[in-house]
Amino acid sequence: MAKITPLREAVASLVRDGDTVALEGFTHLIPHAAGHEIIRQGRRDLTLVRMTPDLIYDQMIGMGCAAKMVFSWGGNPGVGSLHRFRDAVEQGWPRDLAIEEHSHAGMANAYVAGASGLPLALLRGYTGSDLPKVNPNIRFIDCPFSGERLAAIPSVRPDVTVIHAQKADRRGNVLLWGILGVQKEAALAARRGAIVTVEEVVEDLQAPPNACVLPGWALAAVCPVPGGAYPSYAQGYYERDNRFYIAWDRVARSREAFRDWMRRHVLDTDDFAGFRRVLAESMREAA
Amino acid sequence: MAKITPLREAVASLVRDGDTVALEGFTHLIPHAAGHEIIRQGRRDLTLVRMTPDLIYDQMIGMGCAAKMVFSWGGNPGVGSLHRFRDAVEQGWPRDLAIEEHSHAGMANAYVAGASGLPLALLRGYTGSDLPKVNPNIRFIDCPFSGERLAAIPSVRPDVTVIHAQKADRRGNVLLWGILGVQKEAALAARRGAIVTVEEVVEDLQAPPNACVLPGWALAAVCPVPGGAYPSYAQGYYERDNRFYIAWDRVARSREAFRDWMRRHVLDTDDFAGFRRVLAESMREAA
Amino acid sequence: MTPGVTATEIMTVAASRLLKDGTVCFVGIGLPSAAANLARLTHAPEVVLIYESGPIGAKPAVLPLSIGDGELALTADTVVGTPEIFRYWLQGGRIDVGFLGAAQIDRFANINTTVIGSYDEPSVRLPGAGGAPEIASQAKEVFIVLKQSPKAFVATLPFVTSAGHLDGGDARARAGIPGAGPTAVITDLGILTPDPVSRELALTGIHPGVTVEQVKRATGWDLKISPDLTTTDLPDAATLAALRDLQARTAAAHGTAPDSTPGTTPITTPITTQGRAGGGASGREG
Amino acid sequence: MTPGVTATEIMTVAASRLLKDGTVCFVGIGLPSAAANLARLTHAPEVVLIYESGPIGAKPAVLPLSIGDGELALTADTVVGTPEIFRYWLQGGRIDVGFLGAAQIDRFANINTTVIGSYDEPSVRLPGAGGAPEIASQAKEVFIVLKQSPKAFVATLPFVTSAGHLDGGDARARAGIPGAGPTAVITDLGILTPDPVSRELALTGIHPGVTVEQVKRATGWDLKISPDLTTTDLPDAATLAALRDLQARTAAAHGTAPDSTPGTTPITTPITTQGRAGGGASGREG
Repeated sequence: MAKITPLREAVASLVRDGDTVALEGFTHLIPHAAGHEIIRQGRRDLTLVRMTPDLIYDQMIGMGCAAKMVFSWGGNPGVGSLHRFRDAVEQGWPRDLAIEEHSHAGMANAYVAGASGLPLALLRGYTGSDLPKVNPNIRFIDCPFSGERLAAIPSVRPDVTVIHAQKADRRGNVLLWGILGVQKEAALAARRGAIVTVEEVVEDLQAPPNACVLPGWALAAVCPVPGGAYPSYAQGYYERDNRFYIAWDRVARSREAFRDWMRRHVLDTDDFAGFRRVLAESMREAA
Repeated sequence: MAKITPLREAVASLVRDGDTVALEGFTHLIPHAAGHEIIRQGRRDLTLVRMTPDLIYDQMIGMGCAAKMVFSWGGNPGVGSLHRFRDAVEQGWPRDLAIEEHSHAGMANAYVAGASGLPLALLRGYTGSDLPKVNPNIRFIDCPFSGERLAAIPSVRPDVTVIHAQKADRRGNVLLWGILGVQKEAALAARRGAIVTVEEVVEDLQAPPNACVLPGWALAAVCPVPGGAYPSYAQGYYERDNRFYIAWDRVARSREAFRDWMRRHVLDTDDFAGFRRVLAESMREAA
Repeated sequence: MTPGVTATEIMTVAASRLLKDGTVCFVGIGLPSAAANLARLTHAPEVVLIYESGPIGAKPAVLPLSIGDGELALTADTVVGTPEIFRYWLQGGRIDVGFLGAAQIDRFANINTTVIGSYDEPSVRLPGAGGAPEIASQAKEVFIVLKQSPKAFVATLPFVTSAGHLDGGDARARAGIPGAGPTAVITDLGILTPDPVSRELALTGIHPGVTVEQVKRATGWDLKISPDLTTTDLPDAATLAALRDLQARTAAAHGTAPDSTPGTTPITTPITTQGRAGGGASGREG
Repeated sequence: MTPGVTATEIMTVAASRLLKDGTVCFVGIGLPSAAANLARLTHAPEVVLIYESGPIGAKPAVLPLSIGDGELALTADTVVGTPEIFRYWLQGGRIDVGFLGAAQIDRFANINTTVIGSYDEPSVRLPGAGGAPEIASQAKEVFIVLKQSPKAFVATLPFVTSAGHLDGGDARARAGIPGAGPTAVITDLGILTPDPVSRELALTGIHPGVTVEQVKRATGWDLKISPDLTTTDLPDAATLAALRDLQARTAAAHGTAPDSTPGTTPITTPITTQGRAGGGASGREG
């Protein structure tokens, strides 16, 4: 059974320097609170995996947590570039960032293969793209039946996966609904286990029979963090705060502004509730 | 958009002699009405695919519809053997039946590969089993990353797949829930298309956001057949009639009893409603 | 001691005792399902039951007739598709115990559920593999439950459907099969476990009232008997009552009784072979 | 003629017209999403919109800011996981039209969204592939919509992220790529379509008030001009009203406007290049 435990303890006991870590959430249910906690605890040399690195990885990269990123699309959705990611790739600041780059189809299949305990994923993909020229983990094999050439990529097997979900029951069974992305596969692909932050813990999930439920016994930790997907959204709980995404562009453009912002909002706060309080202050100041 | 159409027309226009046809339903939602209609229309030389051939294929095989069966477990669930299937395999009656035999994991993966438009499925399977010795469609390939040897089997791509579901809306969108088996994958793996019989057609499916819904445009035909999964069950509509499964054992033991039963109940009835009426009569007689 | 306990009851209870609380168990239909649910209703309330039709965490009030009963879906924590069960849950390495029946086994606990006789011209066509080959290879360990007879416990299998310990020794590991394989075979006469080195099954437990000679006669090879042979505890009254309640509820719900129903002739000791299915097909999956 | 129509509006409407009713369309975020939803709200009510985040049959009342807005989930016929979208729906061969944006394209409609400069030492790091490589290869045909400029329409791509017609001719088919590839590139200046044999893009449609010379100047190679060049019809009043309503609803809902918002300076003819994004990253996916 998953331990229902504070996020700080879950990160402290499960995420280690040098780990491969996937924080997933496809524009919906992005585990921002967990990303902050990893930054606060000063994890280093992580290989960060995520289909759509956005603000959460911009922050982790800018704070020097990451040695490598595995991804398929990096940007501030609806706004523009990730300045901290670009600074790391283009200028090596605050440190060099190795990248392993796939397509969405490749990453999604690699998570499925990881959840399935397979060493590789096969897909009809990457043909005509230059990605195989720059990513030695994209290879091709011939189908023994049809002779067709298919792309093969290694499965994604993070040490730890972190996702956010709408709710859990007291036994740690987790329900997520709406846009599901690759969260189920990412959680099940983790070798050491998955950390799931949730909006609330309830007596009864009230889940439809075929809902996306992750059984508590298949998870490493379930951590109540109301609002933990902010500034992304949690369907049924709160909307995406698009002002934050727009404002982030300005914060992240300069190294100094970024560092100051992270210190005030993340390093000098105790937890995500503290972050939200300080953020409310700074947004009032800016208004 | 799927045409909402009588079952007779759907079978007449979509199922052809010599086709590979999958009727799926994993103890739940077994498309018995469609099986009867294929028998009534006298289809021949079919390759029948199904993970768990039970009464429905016993009837089709005994009536001479099938030249081959691809499967992973054949039996009368909870009762015993399929006598018509065994007679075909052991004695060649009413005709020889070729078999291609897999494990459930193999078949399930082959359907997934079929739905995914891939020519093959990879799985960690069949190791130590004699099945690869008797099934040349079970081969092995080496993972280019890990070197691990994995089983490869061709994807299942039926010409036509037939499933039963709880309900459709007027646009042909289909909802099924409860035990889902491989029906979604089987329906999407079909090359010519899928026929879906449904308990009822409703204005609004009232489906939860992540329910198993097959969009009407992805289906070939949707056919209202209330009770069409009888004697299996349709969750929310009716229970499995276990008396029928037990009684079938007696009917199917002898070629003559089987032929007589099929003539009276299937060949001499117009449709599934007719079958149910005659069956009610014969069950009263037997009581 | 509870009067009237049958061989099937002793077998079912002995099998259920092997399931530890919290175990994640991939359950075959029939005897395994009865034993696993008995465990859940007695000493192992947190056992997680997974059926190949899709239910995860099923808590049926009555035993399912088939592997895909609605009762399993309605009582489960969630119901996924069958492909996901085999891909994410079994192949994904999440199953502690695979609980299987069998038509035939050999001395290395390899399983046949395919044919008697030759594959192309079988004398008896059995149901086939079902989920067993991958359950047998990928669950962390495997329990096999079946009634013991010379037709079921054979020296040489006509067909190996699912791998036990293959030719014994480290053959299984050398073949690259991930799980530990069968660690217990529970019958109506006793419990057989593989030797740690040779992997050959030996009788390590014997049910009360059964003689070693009886077990040897019911085995198609020269069965090794453990020097530390123990006698199975008879079911305690509470466990037996739980099993009989479960069977009674099941019979009432289905109007019929599954495989694991007590034989018609209650026995205490000596246990007879009455009510045994012999070496035929295990027709209970589906 | 409606006064005040902008180049972006003409582009969006021209792109939307290409979508036939009943088409199953895999929609990229930004301009493609605006055009596809405009089609759905006007001449193609039965168009099926699929987004890579999982919604199938989305019918958003406002344009999504990201590829995974809740509005898409709440209005869809069903929402599946992202792996299923790429496996069962795209790779499964069920997509009629892939509707993509791009940072750069070349004369064979190959797409770059990865880097400007060298891959290892890029001068500009773009967002990357996203879903485009497989959408571009597996949809039955592909429409590309982007604003036209010498930085975006380049003679040689620094990186081919997603295959158009590769080196032209039958190169795409020889590479074993299943779909027909890009059949139209819709810009703020006109419409480019590939030659049936050489597959090189030629200007086949020009928006009202735009000169051929203007289009050539906005193209980084010697653009071929079709002898049958037609002039795009201006949006009719109803379509323009539908587009502006959609944009207004979107702005009201999000407190901001997506990429496809009309430029700040309404124009009729001549169309200016005001408000264009140039050759930078298409930052609208996500």
